[in-house]
Amino acid sequence: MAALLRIEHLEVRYGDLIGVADVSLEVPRGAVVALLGSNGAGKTTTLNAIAGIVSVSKGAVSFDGAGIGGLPAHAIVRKGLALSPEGWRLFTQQSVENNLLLGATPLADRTRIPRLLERVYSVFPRLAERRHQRAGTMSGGERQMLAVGRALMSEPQLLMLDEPSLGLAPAIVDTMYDSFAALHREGQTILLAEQSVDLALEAADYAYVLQVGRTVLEGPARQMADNPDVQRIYLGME
Amino acid sequence: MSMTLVQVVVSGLLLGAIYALFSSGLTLIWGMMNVVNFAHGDFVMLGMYTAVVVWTALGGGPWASVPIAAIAIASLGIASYFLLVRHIMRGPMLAQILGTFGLALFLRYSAFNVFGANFRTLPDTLVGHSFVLGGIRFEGARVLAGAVGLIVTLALHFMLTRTAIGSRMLAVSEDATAAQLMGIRPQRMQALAWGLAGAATGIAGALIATFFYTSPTVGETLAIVAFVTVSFGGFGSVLGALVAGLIIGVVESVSAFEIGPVYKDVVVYVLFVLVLWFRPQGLMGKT
Amino acid sequence: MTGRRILHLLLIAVVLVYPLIAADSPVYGRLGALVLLGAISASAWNIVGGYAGQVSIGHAVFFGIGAYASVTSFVHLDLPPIAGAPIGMLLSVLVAAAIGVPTLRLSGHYFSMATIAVGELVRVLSSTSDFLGGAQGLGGPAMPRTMFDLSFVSATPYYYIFLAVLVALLGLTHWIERSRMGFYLRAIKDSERAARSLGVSSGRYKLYAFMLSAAFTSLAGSLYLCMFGFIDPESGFGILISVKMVVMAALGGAGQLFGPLVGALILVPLEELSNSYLGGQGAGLTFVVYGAIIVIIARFLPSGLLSLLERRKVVRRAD
Amino acid sequence: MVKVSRRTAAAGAALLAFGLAGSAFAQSTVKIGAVYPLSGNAASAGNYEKMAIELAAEVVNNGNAELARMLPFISPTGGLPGLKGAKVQVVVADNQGAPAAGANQTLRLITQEKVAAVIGAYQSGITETTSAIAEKYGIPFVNPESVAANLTERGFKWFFRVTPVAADFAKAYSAFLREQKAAGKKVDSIAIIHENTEYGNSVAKVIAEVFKTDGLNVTQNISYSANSTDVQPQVLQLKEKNPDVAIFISYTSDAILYTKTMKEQNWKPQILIADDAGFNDPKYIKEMGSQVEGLISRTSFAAGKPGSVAAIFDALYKKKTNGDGLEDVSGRGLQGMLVLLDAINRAGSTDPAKIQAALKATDLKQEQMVAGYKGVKFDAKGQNILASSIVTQMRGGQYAPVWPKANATADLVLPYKGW
Repeated sequence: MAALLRIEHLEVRYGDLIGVADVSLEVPRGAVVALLGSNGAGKTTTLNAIAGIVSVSKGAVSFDGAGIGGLPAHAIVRKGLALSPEGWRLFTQQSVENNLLLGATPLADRTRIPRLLERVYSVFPRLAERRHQRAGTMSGGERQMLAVGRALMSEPQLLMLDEPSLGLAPAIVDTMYDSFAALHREGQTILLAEQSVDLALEAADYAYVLQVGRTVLEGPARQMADNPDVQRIYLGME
Repeated sequence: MSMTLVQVVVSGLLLGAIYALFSSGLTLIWGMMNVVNFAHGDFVMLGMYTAVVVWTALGGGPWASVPIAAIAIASLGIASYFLLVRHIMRGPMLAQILGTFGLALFLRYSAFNVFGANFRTLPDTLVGHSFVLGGIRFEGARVLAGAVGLIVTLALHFMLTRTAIGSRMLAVSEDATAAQLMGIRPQRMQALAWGLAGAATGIAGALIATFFYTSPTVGETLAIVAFVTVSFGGFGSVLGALVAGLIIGVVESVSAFEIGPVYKDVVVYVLFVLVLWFRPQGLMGKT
Repeated sequence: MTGRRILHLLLIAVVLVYPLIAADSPVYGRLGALVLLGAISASAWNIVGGYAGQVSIGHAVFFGIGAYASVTSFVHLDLPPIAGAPIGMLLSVLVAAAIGVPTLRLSGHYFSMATIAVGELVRVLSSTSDFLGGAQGLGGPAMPRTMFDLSFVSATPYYYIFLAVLVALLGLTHWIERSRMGFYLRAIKDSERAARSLGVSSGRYKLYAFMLSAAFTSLAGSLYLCMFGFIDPESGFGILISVKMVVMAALGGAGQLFGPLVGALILVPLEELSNSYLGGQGAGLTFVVYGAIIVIIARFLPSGLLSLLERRKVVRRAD
Repeated sequence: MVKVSRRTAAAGAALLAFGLAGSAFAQSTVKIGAVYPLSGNAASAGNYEKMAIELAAEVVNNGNAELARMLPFISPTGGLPGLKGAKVQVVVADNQGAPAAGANQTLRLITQEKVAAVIGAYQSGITETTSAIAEKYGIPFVNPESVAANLTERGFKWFFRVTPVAADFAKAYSAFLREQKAAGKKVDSIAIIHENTEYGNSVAKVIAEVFKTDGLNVTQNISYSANSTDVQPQVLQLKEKNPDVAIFISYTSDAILYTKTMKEQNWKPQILIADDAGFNDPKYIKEMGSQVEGLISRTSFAAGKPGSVAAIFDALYKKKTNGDGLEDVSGRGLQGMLVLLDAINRAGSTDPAKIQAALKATDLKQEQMVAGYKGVKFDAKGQNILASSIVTQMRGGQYAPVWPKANATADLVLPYKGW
């Protein structure tokens, strides 16, 4: 499989602070790749840098063979990368359906929108029930669904999900991951940042582990699940 | 209610629709970007002068002056956005006051320099005639301005709440970064907001010029009314500005008639502070 | 380091002897006094507007109260105008409490707009009050009767009186800056919600700042009255008076000790000189220039002129 | 702190240099300072006054044979005869409609421009602060137009007011209305509608007092803000009560609004009087004049017979302004300047004390007037005791003097016709 996304030695600085020191990874087309690491390891910064909402200070980001480092976020999403960001960042004053339609902004072919809406509603039937409700009035799980659904509306080649299980009830997390599996089966490429190792490794094909802003371990998800180093690094256990 | 009082209320409603008309541009950018444009009154003033010039020097009537003023002030709004507002938005709220107040003085006295200190009025034309309907007198120019006020504010409201472009503008106003993730260019939307606000303001100026006087300092008077109308109605709520405008218009008219014109502002300001006391976000503002 | 100390002393010396330097020109002598007067009112505004981040655009209320307290002390009680200053300050503190309780709950622009409304309300009411001379305004002593009337031909006495008040005000501000209250105000300015969650009674500290600010703004009004000898609703309570305080502080750097002084040092001479050299033509050029300069400063230094120094400091540290 | 102050010092030095460069002045001329509102809300009036005052200086400098026969301070060849043909230079300053700016500028004119006398300052409040500066420096201050009564009650020695005050206007209106009453016109109810700044308030108050003593019945007294956005409620109040006489005391903006709204609401009283100011603004007359046929106004300027001082100056002013004739404000401003020029000419010197003495001895006759005064003569307080007003009426787009009979060029036509 050819790499859809390739990152080499990514560094992100916030003034004097270093957000990410040295991250390299690859996401092959059609794969689900997990980005593991504890809180503060640099997962969110990495995704935000790929999506263009924080700027890259060093390193290369290429997508589908072309460099996208340094492009503004609105240009990157038009290339086919969509991010469901940390904290969802929904447009709380607008309806569920408006949020989804906003997600479809990058589409050149507007006639595809009804079909895409149907697809999202079939993946997340709850959203269909609430389509006219204001996004700000929904529960945490529903907001997460909406954030993912909104990202899907641009028909991305690469869907990036930032901590989709964070703060959600276990039952909802299960449904969420079921839908990711379904998307995977449809051939959707996914880059998944997740704190919960078990969940991520179950869903992913391949995984990277981040520690203090660096990729320190990588391997096929099945092998990583058995790797004692993962547990050690990840949980800070000796 | 005596017939005169009915007349007073009707006059107040018309006045209120006109207040809403020249406040809608202010509330749009206020809500979109959390920027208070202290030069708003001077945008109205320039709209009025555009109308005066088109009407008198170039011989156009309202049908020419209104669209031309809309385009002129829309361009001014977009230019102000790119040259000034875009940069001061990153600074503290005070930078907005500083920048737009400086812009206000600059525009006011540039107009002074070009047009002189004198008051100008438009000649009475078709729209200047009044008519009687059910015992109530209506003045053509005010009815036109009031009607357009209603249409423009409702159209802006409709555009923001019912169209894709409006939805994108609201998205930018709520979370510009998230909007970028949707492929929206925040600066374009913000420039568009300034353009639309400018167009509405230009239309307002051109229509007000048909029954009001035009002078370089006229914007000062109108700006305070607009500020009160907008915060009364709630930032960003075009519909709120409309409702607030109508309330203020009627309250002003009735209190000027019943208590005395000097106290009409007192009544309005007291009402305004009371509204903020009970509803700190204004009548229709979002919390 | 010693070079800096020498420079410090030199500058203090210049400030102290400025009236002697400008002795040949009453206009420049007066300009010095006007800068200090502007700096007093803008520094007073700075306490609530800069440090607490509550952008009041209605401070003319307190300026006007001070000026009217002074002039009415003369007109109705036959006292020297300055005798009205403490009355004005006390009254301003009370009015600040009355205005502050309802309006300080409002956030951001709503607070600003509410203060504009209150300012306009007071202006309209003052013009209907016979006690305050109505729309015609009131004049102070036409000719000085005693020294206490503070009515001088030369600007020098004004200069030193204003300087003393400004030094006291800046000293007080500096002390607040370093006190617990200063810490609370900064916390409130950064994030009111966070401040409240830390247990800071934000309403109370904002109100204290508002009242203190009002007292000194009122004193500035009293001093203005002594110098100019006349007040009417527009020059006491007009919105332009409020806006000028905001603009001066913002131009120099709001929330910084010397910000308002720097703002006054730029704006007051700019205003006077552009009026002197351009105003006579009657073509409005004064304000075209004045407005353009404000726009340019806001465009390139949105945090005020003092941010220029900060930036240089950062660069130096990086070296 | 260090850097702030270093900057400051540099700025200060630059300002000082700028200032000194600007203060150079010519020796052979008589400098007169004029402090007027050239920006702000009263800028329209201020700019008309500026042009009138500059016109007076130009006429003196260039000479005018016709005027020289009537006015001793004008020579046929130019220059002030009493000062060996010295030229007059007017240094105009903008008081920005603010008492503080007025005082600051007056100080500059006196100490930096070294003017021999100051003329100004339109609004009474600004006249109060500017004349106080002149008084402190011992420089003559001529006030052509401020009407607040207290200005001449301050015990000033350098202050001279040429204009009639509010009480004079009120007496003129009272006499006029009583004469109409005697002639059988209905003047049983009178409404006074005035803007609520210093001008409107003071004039309205005095009119109400004078009318009361004279037995005229004021039934309505409406005070409004000059920068109102709307005056319909007031017009409706008037329409409801329908007084026989309405007296407006208004600036230009509100005069325009009232005119438009009265037409809109189709209301007119039998006699409509407008106290000068806004209703006499040349732009008002030009654009609204046709809407107020028969409007009665007060003025201190009436062009009078051809060949008179007033008519000649009116023609010169029209030439200077491209068509705007002299009216009350510019007429009074011009008159004030002529009084000052006359005094300087008689003083034969630019010494302030000599000019002051000459002003005290001023004795100008009615035929030497631009304004419609009976002459100029100051009392001990500096008030012109010969100041008076003329009642005019709007006829075909311009005002014609109709009362008192002596000044009249047209007959009074009642009732008010309007549009």
